[in-house]
Amino acid sequence: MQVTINGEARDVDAATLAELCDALGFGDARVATAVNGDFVSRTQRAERQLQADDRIEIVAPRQGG
Amino acid sequence: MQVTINGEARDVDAATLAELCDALGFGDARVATAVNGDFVSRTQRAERQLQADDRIEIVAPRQGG
Amino acid sequence: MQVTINGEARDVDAATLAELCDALGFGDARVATAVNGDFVSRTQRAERQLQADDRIEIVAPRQGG
Amino acid sequence: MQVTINGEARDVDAATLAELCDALGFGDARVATAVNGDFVSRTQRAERQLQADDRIEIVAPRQGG
Amino acid sequence: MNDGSPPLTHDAAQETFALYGQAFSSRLLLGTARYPSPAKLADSVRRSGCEIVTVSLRRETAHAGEGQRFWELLRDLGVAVLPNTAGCRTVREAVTTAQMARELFDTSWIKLEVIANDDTLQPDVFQLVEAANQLVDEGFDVFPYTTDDLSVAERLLEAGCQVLMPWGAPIGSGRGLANPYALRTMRYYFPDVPLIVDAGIGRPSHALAAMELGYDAIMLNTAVALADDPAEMAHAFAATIDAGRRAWRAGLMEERDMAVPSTPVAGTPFFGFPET
Amino acid sequence: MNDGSPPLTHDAAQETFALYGQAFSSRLLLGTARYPSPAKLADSVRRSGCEIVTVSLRRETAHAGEGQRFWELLRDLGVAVLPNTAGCRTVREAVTTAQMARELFDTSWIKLEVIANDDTLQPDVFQLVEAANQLVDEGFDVFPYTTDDLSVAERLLEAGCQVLMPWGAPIGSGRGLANPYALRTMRYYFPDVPLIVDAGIGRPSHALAAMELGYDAIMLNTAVALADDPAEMAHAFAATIDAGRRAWRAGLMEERDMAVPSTPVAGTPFFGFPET
Amino acid sequence: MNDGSPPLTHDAAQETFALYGQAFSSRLLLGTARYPSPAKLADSVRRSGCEIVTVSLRRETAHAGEGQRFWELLRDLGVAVLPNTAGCRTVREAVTTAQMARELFDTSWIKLEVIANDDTLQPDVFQLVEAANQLVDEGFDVFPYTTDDLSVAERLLEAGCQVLMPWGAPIGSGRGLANPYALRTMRYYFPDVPLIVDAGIGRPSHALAAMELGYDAIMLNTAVALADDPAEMAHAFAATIDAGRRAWRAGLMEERDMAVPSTPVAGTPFFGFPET
Amino acid sequence: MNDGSPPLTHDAAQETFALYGQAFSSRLLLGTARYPSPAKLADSVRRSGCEIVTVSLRRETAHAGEGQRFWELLRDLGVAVLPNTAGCRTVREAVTTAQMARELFDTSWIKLEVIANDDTLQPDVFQLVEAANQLVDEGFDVFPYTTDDLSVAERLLEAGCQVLMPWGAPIGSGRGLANPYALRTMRYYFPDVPLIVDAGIGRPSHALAAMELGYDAIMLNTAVALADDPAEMAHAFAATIDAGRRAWRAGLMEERDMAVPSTPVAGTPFFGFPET
Repeated sequence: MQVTINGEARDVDAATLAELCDALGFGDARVATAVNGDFVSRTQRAERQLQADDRIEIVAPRQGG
Repeated sequence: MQVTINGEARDVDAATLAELCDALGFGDARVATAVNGDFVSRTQRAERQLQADDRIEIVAPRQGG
Repeated sequence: MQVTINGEARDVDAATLAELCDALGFGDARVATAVNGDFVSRTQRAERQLQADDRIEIVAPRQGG
Repeated sequence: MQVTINGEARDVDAATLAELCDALGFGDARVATAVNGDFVSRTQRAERQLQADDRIEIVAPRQGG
Repeated sequence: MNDGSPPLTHDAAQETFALYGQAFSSRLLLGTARYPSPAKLADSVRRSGCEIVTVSLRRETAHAGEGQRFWELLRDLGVAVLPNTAGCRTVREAVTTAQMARELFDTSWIKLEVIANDDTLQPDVFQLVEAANQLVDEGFDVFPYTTDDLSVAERLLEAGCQVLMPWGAPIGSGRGLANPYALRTMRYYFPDVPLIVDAGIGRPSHALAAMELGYDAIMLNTAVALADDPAEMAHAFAATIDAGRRAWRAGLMEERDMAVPSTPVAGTPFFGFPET
Repeated sequence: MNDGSPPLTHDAAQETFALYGQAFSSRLLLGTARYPSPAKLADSVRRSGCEIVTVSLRRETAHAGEGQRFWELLRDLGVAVLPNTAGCRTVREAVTTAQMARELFDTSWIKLEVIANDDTLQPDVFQLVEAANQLVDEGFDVFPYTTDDLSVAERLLEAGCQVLMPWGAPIGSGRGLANPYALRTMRYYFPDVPLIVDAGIGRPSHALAAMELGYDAIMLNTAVALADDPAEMAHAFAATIDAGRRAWRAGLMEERDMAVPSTPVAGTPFFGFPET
Repeated sequence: MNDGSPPLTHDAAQETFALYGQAFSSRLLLGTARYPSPAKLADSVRRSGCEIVTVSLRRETAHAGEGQRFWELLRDLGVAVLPNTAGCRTVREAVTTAQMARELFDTSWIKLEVIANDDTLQPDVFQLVEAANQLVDEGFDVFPYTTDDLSVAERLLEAGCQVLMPWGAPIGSGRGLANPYALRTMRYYFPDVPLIVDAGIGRPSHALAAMELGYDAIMLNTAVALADDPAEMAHAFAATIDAGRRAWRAGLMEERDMAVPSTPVAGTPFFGFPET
Repeated sequence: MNDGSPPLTHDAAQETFALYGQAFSSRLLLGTARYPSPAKLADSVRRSGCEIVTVSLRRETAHAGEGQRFWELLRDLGVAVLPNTAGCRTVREAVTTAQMARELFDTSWIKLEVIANDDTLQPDVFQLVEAANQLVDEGFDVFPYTTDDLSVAERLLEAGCQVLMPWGAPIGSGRGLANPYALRTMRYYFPDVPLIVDAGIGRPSHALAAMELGYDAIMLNTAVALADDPAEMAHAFAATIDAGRRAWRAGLMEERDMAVPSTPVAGTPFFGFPET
């Protein structure tokens, strides 16, 4: 299944956002997520089913002004 | 019947806006009118029935910046 | 003998600037002096003869900007 | 005899400033002159003897701000 | 000074600029309020060569005929009339006022003002955009009195406005351009939209500063109306604004940090000698 | 733009101002250097209606005849000529240059410049005063290029100068009035002395700012000479300066902190109702 | 300079100011971007005594751990964290970004930026107000990055914002206060709302100008981060801002047109004599 | 506010600057006139960490002892004393006053003021230079109160002055830097001469503007003495001036015309998608 992660097209096997995060090595990482422009909280990730063409954002703390 | 004309309470007999304008001496004058905040064009005045408590504006050209 | 001290006309008996300072109670005071626009140092005061119409300045420390 | 004309060293034969001006083709020209920093008027040029090392300025109208 | 002094004329070769399809030579828009007398107003309009004046509508007292007389004055002046919605505080007030103005002055032009507060008389930018949308839909040619805010300007243009009238400073304050940097940015951002500085102009140098930024025209009122000699001041503003346009087209020099001799250095007398 | 565009004229009723006993209508003094061509210079002088130009003298190359041609151009323009001592660094250089200029240009007028350094081209105020004293004694009408310093100005007037030419900013910098506060003070301090801002004027709004302070005239060069269209820019400056004088006389409004409606508040439609 | 130089401390008697119920002594909010190194950032925060820093969130590369390290740096600094929505262009982007930030940084604070264009990075005031409404409804404490527009400010306050962050000039431009008049008006208009100038501050005098107008605090980033010595510059800004607050409370003098002797005139030696 | 609030201290690593061979840490020179009371003056000196104060001499009334008491106050403060010649209008008055001051205050330092007029209290630059020459010859360390005129400055340096004190604006006017461009030029022109802005400073941002230009120190009086809380204001000025020096050394950023994001653009969430 092809999805877009942080702007890049990727083939993924994960059924849920939680699985995807685990697969990418973000299991315990300090990241936040959104799918198709909507926030998905940490606790919702396991319930959030992924579909082809989903646009997924995975973000972390960074410097800002 | 009491109405408000240009911010002043007045007792009037006119049934329509056209009659009111005539009664006030504005029959042919270069004025424009509104009732209860809505514009009433010159051609609509004869059809526009007045009711108690109507708020009527009668305005004319004036200097402006 | 009439002289001007700090802008005011005064009758004085002193023959020298030192005597004048003593007479005015400035003997030991922290003041500086000028006569007719010229500085007269503390050590010169005893030698400085006074003449009628001399203009004498006696100044002290004061606030300034 | 060597003189400096407008900042350039030159060998000249002229005995007077007038002769020099003539020799340089400035006889009737709209120019003004100075020698060694002093103004020499048009009428004085014939009397003004030149000496070696004289610094001569010959100037004309020009644009200015 | 007024007598015998000719009006400012615009030479044939001069460029014009267009507002809603009409071409104008004069880049001064003059308000008609606060003059000592109608005669002084008329004199000011004539002396300045102004081609567009702003007007308002106000409650009429029966029999007074003041409106009719002002109307006749305008007709005699032969200028384009731009009615305003001055004093309106809501979209609905502004829209109804615009509708009345269109009938009264027989023009689709409307200078749209929706005021946010009495202290600054600044536009309420939210209601301004909403009113602009409604009025354009009703066929008005909207001249919005706005700020130098680009996000507001973009929505006004999207609404269909074909001209923008950003303020220089609060109406009647005479402070000039409070934010020349923002006005300059606005000019760069909208190179093809007619931009008219409206409000806050107190002296000719304020108007000129805007023209030197490339603004298309200047709208003002108080600085002329309250001058000791309004017609003379109107003339002064008009001449300045015209000159500003010429200067902008003729190519303004860049400023420099250091001095540069205007008189050529080459050929300076005494050069190369010890100080004499 | 130049062709067919008429020169700026001065209407009959307009006031004049006097410099050393001669009356002038135009309040623009134009430098003659740095133009693309003599024709552009001539065109700029004509289009601006300028009545006084500044000139210099420079070393002449034999047979070149450049000076003669420039002299003829000046004669054809029919304007008053004000020679300068640009580039002089000492009293003696300035005095000798003035003497040569008097013979060359057949005028007792001299724009006295004694320069302190190359970075700012500012006057050396000590030598300026000394040279002014010498030149006035020799019968010159001295136009001193000075600063906004009042203690210098007083000595120049004591020396016999009947006009002062304070700088706006360094020559050729185009920065405008670097210290408007000092120039304003100078105007108040010497209400009856002709004051001409000289140097630093880069755009018409700079010149206008000085005229709005009540200055009598403006001297400039680079901003016109280096414009893309010098004659058009000369016209723009002249019109602006004339307008500035009119505005100053017509009574400039005071600026205010708060807004004041120009359109009258009385009679505003919908007033007194809840927001509709 | 950094070594051994003590951090700026705030004396006990000093007033604090409150943001969403939390009291702060330091009136400097510091951005965390563009520093030469994390160590320089940390040093700048410590040296300035700053109590609030802004942060962002960005796409994370797997395994990089950059976010985690930055998070630990913040924790060690012990300051309040204010996440921003920098780069967002729509209400929805801003709201989702805020939601992600709340989870990531464990704070209900959000510096709300909705950008109108890349040239000025100015707020899109329409989307800003809409996003503020949504975020307040969701329980956020919104710090809106806005303009000096009062009609926008009023809607932000109506939405429930308890602080306003008007810009001084475009982000990163370092131009200082582009419109001090409007900022002054804003302060008068909202005397009791915490007002923080955000963006455009290039040098300490810019920050000080805002503090002298009575602003409550200053947010800046680039001027410190890009200094040759960021920590020293951070210290300089913090000290200046603190001093500005003190000066504002201590009573600033009015400026005057004329000089007034500071040294008393009475008792001046030689007074009353002909000049000696 | 005064009680318990510690004085501004200067950390050990901080640079010093030298005036006539003496090193100082504080870059604030404070006038001693116009305070509500001697106690407020003393408090202001202490709170500011100021190391140099200016004083004057005035005619003494017999028995009053005012001079003695002021002298004791100065001694207790332990600061360097810089006597002035305020109010002097001629070379001779200034020289005699300097001689009296040297004896009274036991110092060769003299702040040389020769005033040209009462309206501006500006220096008479001609007499200033002459007096400076005489005083240097007599062994004084002259601190000349001058203008921003480079030709005057050069003569003062030639006379032997080792410091220059150009004015910011007329004494007591509180207008700040009337001509920042000229002051900037002066700094570039004399990179190694201690330059102290004297007079016209009304608020900390004025002092800071001078420090950001690279000036070495600031002399002021009225802005502190007439504040509601002089000691607090003195502290604010001192902290600002110190911060200004730090900022100047830490590298001030250049201003830019366009915005530049402080938060990095790379990695912005939602980038590359249609607007969501």
